[in-house]
Amino acid sequence: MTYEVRTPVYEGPLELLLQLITSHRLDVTEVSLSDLVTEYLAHLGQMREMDLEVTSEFLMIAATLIQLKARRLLPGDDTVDLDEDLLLAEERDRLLARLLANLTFKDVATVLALRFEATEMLVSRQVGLDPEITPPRRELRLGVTALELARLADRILQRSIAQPDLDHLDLELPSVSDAIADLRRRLEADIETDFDRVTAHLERPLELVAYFLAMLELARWGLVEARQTDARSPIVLRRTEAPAGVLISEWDS
Amino acid sequence: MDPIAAIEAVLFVADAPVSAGELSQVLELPPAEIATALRTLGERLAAQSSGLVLREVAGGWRLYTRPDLHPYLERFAASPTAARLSRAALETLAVVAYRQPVARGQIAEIRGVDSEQALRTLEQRGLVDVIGTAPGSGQALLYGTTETFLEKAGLASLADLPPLADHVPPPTVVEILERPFRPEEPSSDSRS
Amino acid sequence: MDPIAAIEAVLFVADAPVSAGELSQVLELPPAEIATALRTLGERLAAQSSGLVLREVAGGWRLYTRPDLHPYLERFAASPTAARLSRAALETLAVVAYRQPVARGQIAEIRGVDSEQALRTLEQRGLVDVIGTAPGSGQALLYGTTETFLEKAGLASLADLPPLADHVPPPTVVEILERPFRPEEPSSDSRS
Repeated sequence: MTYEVRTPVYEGPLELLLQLITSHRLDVTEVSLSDLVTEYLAHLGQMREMDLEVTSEFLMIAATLIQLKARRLLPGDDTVDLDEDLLLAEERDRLLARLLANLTFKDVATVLALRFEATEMLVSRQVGLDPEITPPRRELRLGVTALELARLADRILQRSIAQPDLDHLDLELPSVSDAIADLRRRLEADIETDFDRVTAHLERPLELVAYFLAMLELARWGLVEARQTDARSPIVLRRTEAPAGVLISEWDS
Repeated sequence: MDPIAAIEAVLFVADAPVSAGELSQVLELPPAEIATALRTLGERLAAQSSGLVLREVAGGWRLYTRPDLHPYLERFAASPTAARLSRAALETLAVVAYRQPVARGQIAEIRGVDSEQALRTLEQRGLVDVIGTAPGSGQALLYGTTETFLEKAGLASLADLPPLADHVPPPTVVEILERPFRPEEPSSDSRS
Repeated sequence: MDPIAAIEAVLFVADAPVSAGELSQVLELPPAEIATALRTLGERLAAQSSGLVLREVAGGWRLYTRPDLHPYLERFAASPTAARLSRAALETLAVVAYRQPVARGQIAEIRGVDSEQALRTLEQRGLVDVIGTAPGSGQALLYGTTETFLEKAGLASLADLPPLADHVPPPTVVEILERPFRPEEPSSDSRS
């Protein structure tokens, strides 16, 4: 088990607090609350400079820390409002409890990660029934009502909208993956051809770009040899022996 | 390395017959050794009366279930686990139902994950089908729902699908997306 | 009928773990016989160094390829390579697994950071799902883990999650965390 908090980027206010406390511990210095408060505020200021979003939670934790610090600077108990004192103690306990919960889940997350890694090596079968077996279709159940399906569609579409995309701009970008597939099909038919011939059917310049990228990709994989005697002559494409194994293109989404 | 176990594993995950040549490449073993291992695997499965058989079919080798066990498999096909649609399949079905005709790429984009397997399942079950191809160079296949889907969902027609809430991006997003295209006018033009 | 072969055939075609109860119904055999057959099948696969292993996950049984053969499958075209989850996603997943049903706000409270993006990733991967809404006016969505989560984590059920108590920081760490907050002077009263 490791409780070191190593992130140099402050993912959250709790993370920062944890980091400050544990890094002090590594220095083998006694951590004093006032050091902690000073550093916390310093980081808060730094983050504001970095124009990161300073959330209310950062401020709340800072406020709690300052209150705790102020409380200690006061001479004696009798001058302190007991209710306020109690509230402050509660706030401190809550903060500590959150820090502990945070560390607990961080630790158990590493166990889950290990479990996931272990099962990654186990591959199950996704093929389904043998071709000659036909399940009786009447037994097919949807498992959901039309209304539930609508709610599901609602959620998926909301989810996809949450990340802004450019779909509604209707750019209709041609797919390089598709162009790769098409080029391979054509080269399957003709062992040698040229780029102009395989792109003769294209209308838009963008499509031509997609095919050009596709050609480069195929050449990179060693599936195609592309040659050109000079800049004006046609690009001759020649199919080569396909290497074995899976080809993963960066154009595949 | 145990070539017999490795071949068994490869054939287990394969969704089509695998040629001896391909096995030879994947396992980096000479064809003769592959041939021997294939024979041994077939004999071993038969000897211990496994539920699987190894068969050479057009184009290569494939594991199948033993024919005499097919009645159980047909019964299994109708049982809850086999008949139930996975979450991924249901999500894909929902997207196809409401966005048809829709290409595989668009479904993946909306769901945020590849949806090929889910689409294949839905196609096998007769809930979705290819209903056309997209115009343009890609010729992407376009999917839509089938009559079986309508029947199983208890709908008379697609027009009876429950309406969705209007999914428009919030104004802030629209504003950000429009910004670069907006003519820079000093006067406060108040579009959208 | 040979129950072991029949179970092997059913598990071969199943695309999700199959419960013992379902096997019992499909094969029309009492649960005790199914349990014995499952045990024998698992032992037999191990004994003859088959390329397959039998595992109990997510409330059912499923065949997998042997972990040490994974490199060959990776070389084989049909190998699915899973993308790793980010640390943020893993932490969010841990909170959902142990605190389900849990609202997004509660997750953020524990993690100290908003977890919307992480939740969306987990939802897309089919590891968590909305399993209800919180009572009250807010109607916050409540998240829980899925069967896919159990399978990917290699767990038979949620009860098999490692006890959270084992991961609570040890007293030394608790002491470190507490130290800065402790009153410094022994004279001041020690409420807390």
